[in-house]
Amino acid sequence: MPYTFNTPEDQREMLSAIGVDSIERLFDGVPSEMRLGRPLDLPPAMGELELTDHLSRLAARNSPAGEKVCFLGGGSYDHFVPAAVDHLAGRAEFYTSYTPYQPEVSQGNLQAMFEYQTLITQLTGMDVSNASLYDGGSAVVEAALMAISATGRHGKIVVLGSVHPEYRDILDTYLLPLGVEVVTIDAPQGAADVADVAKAIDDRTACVIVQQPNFFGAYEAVDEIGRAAHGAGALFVVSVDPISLGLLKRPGEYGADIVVAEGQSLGTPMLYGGPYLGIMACRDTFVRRMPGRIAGETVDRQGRRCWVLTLQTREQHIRREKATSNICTNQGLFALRAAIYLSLMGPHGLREVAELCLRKTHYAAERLAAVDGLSLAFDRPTFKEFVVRCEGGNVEAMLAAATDDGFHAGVPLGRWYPQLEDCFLVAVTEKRTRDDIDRLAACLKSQTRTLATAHA
Amino acid sequence: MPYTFNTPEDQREMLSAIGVDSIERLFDGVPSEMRLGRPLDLPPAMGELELTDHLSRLAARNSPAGEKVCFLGGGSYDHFVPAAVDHLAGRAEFYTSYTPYQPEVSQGNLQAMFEYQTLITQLTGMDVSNASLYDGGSAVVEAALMAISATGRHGKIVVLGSVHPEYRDILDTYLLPLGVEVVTIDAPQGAADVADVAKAIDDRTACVIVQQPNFFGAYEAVDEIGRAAHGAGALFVVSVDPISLGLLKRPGEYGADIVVAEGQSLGTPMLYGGPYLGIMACRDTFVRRMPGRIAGETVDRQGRRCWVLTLQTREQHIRREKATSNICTNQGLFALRAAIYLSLMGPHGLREVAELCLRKTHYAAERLAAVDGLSLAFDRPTFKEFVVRCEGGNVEAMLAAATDDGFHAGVPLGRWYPQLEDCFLVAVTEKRTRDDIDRLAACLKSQTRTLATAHA
Amino acid sequence: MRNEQAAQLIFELSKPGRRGAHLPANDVSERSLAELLPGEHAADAPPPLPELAEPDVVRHFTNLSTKNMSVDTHFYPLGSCTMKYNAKRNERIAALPGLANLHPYQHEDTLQGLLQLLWELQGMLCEISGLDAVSLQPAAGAHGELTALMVAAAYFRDRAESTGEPKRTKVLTPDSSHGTNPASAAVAGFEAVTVRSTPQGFVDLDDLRAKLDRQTAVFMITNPNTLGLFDRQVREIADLVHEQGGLLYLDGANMNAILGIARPGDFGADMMHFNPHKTFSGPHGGGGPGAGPIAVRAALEPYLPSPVVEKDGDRYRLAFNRPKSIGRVRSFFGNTGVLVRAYCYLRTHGPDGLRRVSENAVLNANYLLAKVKDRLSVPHGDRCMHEFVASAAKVKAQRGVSAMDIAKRLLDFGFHAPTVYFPLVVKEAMMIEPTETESKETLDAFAEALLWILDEPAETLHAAPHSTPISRPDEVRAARSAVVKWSAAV
Amino acid sequence: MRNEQAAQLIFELSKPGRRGAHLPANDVSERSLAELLPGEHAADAPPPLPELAEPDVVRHFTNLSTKNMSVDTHFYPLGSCTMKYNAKRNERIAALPGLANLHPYQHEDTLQGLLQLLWELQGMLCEISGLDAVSLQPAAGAHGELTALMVAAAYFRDRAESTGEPKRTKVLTPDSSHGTNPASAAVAGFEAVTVRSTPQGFVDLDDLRAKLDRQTAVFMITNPNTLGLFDRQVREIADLVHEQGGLLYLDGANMNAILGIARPGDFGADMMHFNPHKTFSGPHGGGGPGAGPIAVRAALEPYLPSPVVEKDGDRYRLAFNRPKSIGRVRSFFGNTGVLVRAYCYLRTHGPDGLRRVSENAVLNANYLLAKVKDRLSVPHGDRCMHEFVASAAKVKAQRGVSAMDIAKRLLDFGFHAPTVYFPLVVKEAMMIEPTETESKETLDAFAEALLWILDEPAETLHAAPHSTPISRPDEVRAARSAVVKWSAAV
Ligand SMILES: Cc1ncc(COP(=O)(O)O)c(C=O)c1O
Ligand SMILES: Cc1ncc(COP(=O)(O)O)c(C=O)c1O
Repeated sequence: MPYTFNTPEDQREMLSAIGVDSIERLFDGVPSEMRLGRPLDLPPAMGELELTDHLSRLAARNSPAGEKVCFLGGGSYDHFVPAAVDHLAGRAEFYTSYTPYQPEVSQGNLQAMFEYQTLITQLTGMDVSNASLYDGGSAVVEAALMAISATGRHGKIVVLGSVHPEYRDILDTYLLPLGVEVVTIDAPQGAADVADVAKAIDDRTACVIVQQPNFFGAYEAVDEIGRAAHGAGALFVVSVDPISLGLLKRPGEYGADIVVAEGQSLGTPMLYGGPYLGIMACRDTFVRRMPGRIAGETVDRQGRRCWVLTLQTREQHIRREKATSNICTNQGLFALRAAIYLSLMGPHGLREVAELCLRKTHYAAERLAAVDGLSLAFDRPTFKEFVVRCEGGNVEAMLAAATDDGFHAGVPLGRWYPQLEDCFLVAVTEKRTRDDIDRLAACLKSQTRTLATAHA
Repeated sequence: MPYTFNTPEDQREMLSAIGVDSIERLFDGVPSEMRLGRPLDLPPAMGELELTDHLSRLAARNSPAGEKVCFLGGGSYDHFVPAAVDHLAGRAEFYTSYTPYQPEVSQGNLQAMFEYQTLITQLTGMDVSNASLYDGGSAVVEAALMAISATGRHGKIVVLGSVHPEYRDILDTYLLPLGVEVVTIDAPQGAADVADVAKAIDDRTACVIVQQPNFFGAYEAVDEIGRAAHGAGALFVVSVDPISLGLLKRPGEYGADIVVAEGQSLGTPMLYGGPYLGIMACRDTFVRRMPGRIAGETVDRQGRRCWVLTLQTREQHIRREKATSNICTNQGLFALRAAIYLSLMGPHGLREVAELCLRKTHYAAERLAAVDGLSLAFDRPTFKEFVVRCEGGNVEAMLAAATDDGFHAGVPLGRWYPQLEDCFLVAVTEKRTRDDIDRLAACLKSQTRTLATAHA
Repeated sequence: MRNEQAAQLIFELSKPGRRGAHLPANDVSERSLAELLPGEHAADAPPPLPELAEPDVVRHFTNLSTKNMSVDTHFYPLGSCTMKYNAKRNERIAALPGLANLHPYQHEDTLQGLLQLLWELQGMLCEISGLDAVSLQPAAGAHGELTALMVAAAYFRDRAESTGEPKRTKVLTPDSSHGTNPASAAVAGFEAVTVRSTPQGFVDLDDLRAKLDRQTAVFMITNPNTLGLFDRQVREIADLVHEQGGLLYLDGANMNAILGIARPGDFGADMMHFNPHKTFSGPHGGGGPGAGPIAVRAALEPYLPSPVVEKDGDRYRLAFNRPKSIGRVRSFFGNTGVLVRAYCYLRTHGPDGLRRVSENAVLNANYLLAKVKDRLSVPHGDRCMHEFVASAAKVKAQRGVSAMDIAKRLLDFGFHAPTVYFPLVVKEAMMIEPTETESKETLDAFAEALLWILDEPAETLHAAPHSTPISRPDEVRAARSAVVKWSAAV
Repeated sequence: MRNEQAAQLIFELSKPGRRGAHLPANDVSERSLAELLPGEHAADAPPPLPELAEPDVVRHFTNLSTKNMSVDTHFYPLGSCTMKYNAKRNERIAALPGLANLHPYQHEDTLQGLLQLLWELQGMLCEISGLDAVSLQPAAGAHGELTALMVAAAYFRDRAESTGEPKRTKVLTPDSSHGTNPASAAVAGFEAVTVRSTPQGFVDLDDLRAKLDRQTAVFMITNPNTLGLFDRQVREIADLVHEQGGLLYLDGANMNAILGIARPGDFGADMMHFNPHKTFSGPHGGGGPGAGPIAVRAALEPYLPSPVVEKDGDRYRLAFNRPKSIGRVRSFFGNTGVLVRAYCYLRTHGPDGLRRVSENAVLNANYLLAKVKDRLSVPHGDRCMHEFVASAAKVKAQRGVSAMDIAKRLLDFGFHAPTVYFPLVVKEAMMIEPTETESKETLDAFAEALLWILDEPAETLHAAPHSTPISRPDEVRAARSAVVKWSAAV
């Protein structure tokens, strides 16, 4: 039922003020031949009780993390979200306001944006951050577009095969129709070979895109790759896992020109993939090329410090057909969540989260590798994910069986990497306990046995 | 871990400002022989993640309504709570403030109290309401105490046996030690006989306490009982189900002097019994005898309308040893919830809730009465509850089996009414669907069969 | 930026025909209401509640909320109320369906997780109090006082049956005690007798001795007391009370000062209540809910209200069959929701954390005391426990500036006022309790504001507050006219 | 009453050693980090984030929030943004663990409830649009535009393969269009060509004819357009575009005017996006999230991004194997959380309710228009759809009072300002969209304030706002100095 106010009496009064005799007449501007002459064919209205009931039933037919122990990763993670994040981001004044077009009544949002931007620069070691993009994937393509326009090189970009395969799909979708070549450097051993990367970079190359840690959880030789990119005048774009920066070198320290990230890990639930948070930070040089909004500091007429949307001449509503980005509504609420999350965590909290992920991931890798029939696909240290090979086994069947046993055990890799058809990706966050991991190992052990027997 | 701020450096600075050299010294006032010379023997501290995990596990070992279909009543009901109630009552400014001692910075709470008071008078038809008491049960005893002091009759009160048995327990607990006789009028047919009530009232009687609808869901002859009470100079105290007032006559219309109620139905989840809301309203005459806080209207120095705590000379902090009530912290948050709930419902919404309860209750009574081996204990119309007799059956066993089948099917009555040992109380709110009821009937049917077979 | 239109009374926002809720269609038989509902009980019309659409209700209450100060927005040093931070985690946890949607009469088998929690909470409160048994039933601190006095009465009645000793009719409370203490005594049917304090703020032992006798059931002490002082005589007091066969009750409102440091049971108390909404960070909700669990010595355990939670092997159960129990003081189990948060608080802090809570609460109070004491007299010494009581009596005498004026002016600086004019034993009292969840920066800012205010012209203070949604209301008019509900203008 | 101390920057509130979070102890092996983490990748120190305790963070952000206007607190007639009420029920539902804690790669078998919801949503959007197929993937309206243009490009590429027609390089947009339209065209690799509007605010058909050719891929129309007018020529426009083999795109930002009344597919559009955060009441979150589902004709369906949700008997599944698909435009499924709320909105309203939404949105806009039009010129007529654009040009000329001045002054009266200076085709534009979730009383109060303001002295307006947390900021300085992050003072 609509939440409208107009009672029949109101309607009468309003119509008479307008000077028409029915609501129908207000639609005179819509020619009758264009009208839908029937009610929409949609299910009937529901009150709140029914709606809640209906959706609860639908929800009950899903198995969320928590109901199953979640070891899924690949860009979306079951990290812990402190209750204060939900509470504060749920404040109506944040939640039901919009883009701060009127800074005098939007200082809450603007200051939060400014704080978010600062936090992201602290986290990444970069000079500047925007106020958000859609998600980690579209942030990668925005970075590529930025690099193309900054370098004036419209010919090609180089991307490592160990970058999230969906992010690479997005690059293809956006760039191929524009005639930009997207050169992918395979990472058959779980990380790219620096020599392969260096070879692919030439003076047509706008940028080199690396993910650190990469899609398999492993580390790329970012120093050398960055040097190779810069040597050829290309920009060095790095996609990071923000949680990893509790422990890993910050991209600003190894020469990244543009840093992008999926910010979901910073205080947002998994939400079946979105809404999430596209993070983008860059060197000062590129600030006026950055897509999306930016809050800047200034003073009001009394000289009081305050914040406004700034550098707007970059934006689509100003540049129109000359724009290099079209983003308008972005992910303000999730930038806010990330700001709250990082404020709560602080340097030490974030480091502890990262350390727990690292330790548990190593423990899990050992435990799973010890299961007969399973092995680690790559002999490399990883951060919070690793790839398991299921010898001769049917990955789909094994994972389905694990689901029945109460585990979202891993992401099968065959759909993106045919050569890894017998592999799956396991992610371990700070929420997983030793017991969770031991039980997963036991479950997979019994699965490999059953499957082995079935095959025998 | 404590959420304290003082870093070691802060502590040093603060201690030096105080002029002592250790925190220990600040406790010099506590003689060492009174000190606990060891750490408390309590489980170790937990961070938020662990705590959440621990409590989630405890919660998972309970079966809430929703997981089981809830037909339990007896003073606490599975009514629908609109999401807006949680959202608004959760506003930090309501949630983390306290009693409005400083009206200039508490107008939010004070106005909400004033609105609540008004809503309660509208709901009950009484002249005035206080701002809350602990719960429906203690409200009954506060009404009795009020009646005793108002009438100056310290001898006895009369209470119907169909008043919630726990409320009657509370009356005993408070009044018997004071030497007040608590005369209970049985209601063997599901409601009291007016003649029995009238007979019990005399000029020592401070009040007659009736519940409408009563504990069995049935109606008492409130008009006659009220007249009988007044005839003997006793006050007429009525405990109501606020939801029922969407359909039933308001106690103000049939002569109640004091109305009390359990306000949980008005927007508060069941919470295993509390915190709830004690509602109390009365005739103007008694306003200065009412326990608890009251917000009153006034103006500020600029003549602007505003609200303050008023009539405080009634209160314990003023009257001290002359007080007739000791209530201090009360249930402000739940009065707020009730105010929001009633504002959302309005007259028509509340009527619809009441009507759905009534209709579904009648339907359920019919369906259950049609099950072999079950019958209705009383031949009376009821509002949202009714009593089922389980012929020759073991009520506890049947209800336990129903629990296994997914139903909180009813409240066994034997613990309070030995003569109803083979009976249980079933409540049906607007949340129950026809399907829920049909499935309950089917479940009980199969139970009575099994039990019959077992007995055979 | 406040929206005054939305902040009108909901009754003024009402318009016939608006709806904030739509209920499901009736899915059972369509019999006429007259068939289902006896005519003599049926109302002619639904109650005359206001009619609003949901967005109206939301905007109204959202705007109303912004007219409050609160812990989440402001420093709130309201003495005796322990306005500490309420962790959001506890709210999320308490809202879990497995804790929130439990019916009080569902079968114990379907409540094992909750009963375990409550059982463990009983044990933790025993350990913290140094006492032997706990009832979680009382709904607030005052209710706990009353319950404990009823327990005491039952205990004495029972004892009198065997010993034949005369009825104990009196409860003694210090003049510095909270108003609920004598009030609880009165409601429980005792004569409440006031015991004087010494000029130093402690129980006057001579006066106590004079009033203490074999008719005395209970002496109620608050320790640390409402002046924020630990009364070292408490053991001696306990001995005196016990000598007369009486019981010592401890008002536990000030437990925030001594968690893990001293236990009431160890310093002589026989009974006490906790205020979990204070000490254990239950949100205050604009005036409740609270809870008032009481702890008692073993000898009093049989008299506690029923039910209590017991453990039976692996199973937790509610014990009802307790023949000496006073019965019930409220319906159902108690303010479970508040107890769940208390449990969360205790598990969050652990033994070491609880001690640090008290250490820092006391540190913060002493620091603030040290910062203001040269300008604002603190009659009871320059050391305190978790709170202290300053007096504006001198300022009042010199410049006509009262505690109320100072309190009101503090609001302009973005601070909630301290408790004023309590305890009654201090003139122009300002009772300041910072709690441990405030930072040194906040304390510094508060002290600075307070000292600044003391230098402001008296007129500025008389006219304060200046920047709040309203200025000082006319309380006399409110009490005289007693307009306690809205009425449609005629 | 705002607490300015707590509202300092979090960096200024930081103090070394404070903690807002405590993680569990490591429960696996205690090997040295050096063993687990290659030295060349390890940071020397954690990132230099601020250090705060949880109560500090809570007080900070709570106070910050009170510096915003929002739909829940204020009337927010921001044209083109459809700032309607966001029902709280949808928030509670979307937070259900069974909807919120789903991983994008969990197995379809564990997602049947959600996939059903998404499949039904696809169908409902088809029905509302009058089109044949839907992609839920785009993350916002602008993203939907871009995606649709990529779909169009793929469609034309594909067709060119068989027909050999030359490449279509142009996308036409009216000068009144939202900036995202030409920007999307540019990002998709098209040349964006602007088509003039007539003085009446409609597409200038002559200009359109002149610019439309066989190189034109798409004409992007907003209808009702940004002036709040329904362009009756839309069928004719569609025909013209189709004659040239082009496609007509509908910017669906203004769907709130025509739900259940007219369908884009029926009046000639081939593709469109929805803004569920506008039309279907997704909360705007201070600048997102949104979603931008697109609907297209059957011929375009093969090119939609993958995956889409399909139904297979009783089972719902994600279809990835769609060889002609343009691929992905974002990671994972899309902004599912926003889509869940859109589904809730549609199920809440039903066919009749949706129509009533548009009826009342249009009624409210026309009522407001009628109330102000005699004083504030509304250049495009005295009837509108869900919004209208007033012009302060005359006031500006006469008294030097700009749309900006009026907008700022409205803030003082507790109203958010309309959208100003858009669309570009109206001088001193004030674009006012009340939405249907506002009451007549609110509209009356707003109109009254607006008219009052027009009579105020110009200086009052130039200096406005007067009562907001800050006065007008120096935007030039912001852009020039470009201080876009906090740095420690040196
Ligand atoms: C010292 C003291 N005792 C008792 C109480 C009463 O506690 P409650 O308000 O929880 O009933 C209070 C509360 O204000 C108090 O400060
Ligand atoms: C007319 C119009 N088109 C397109 C858009 C872009 O939509 P979004 O902000 O969701 O990307 C907007 C939003 O402001 C709009 O008003």
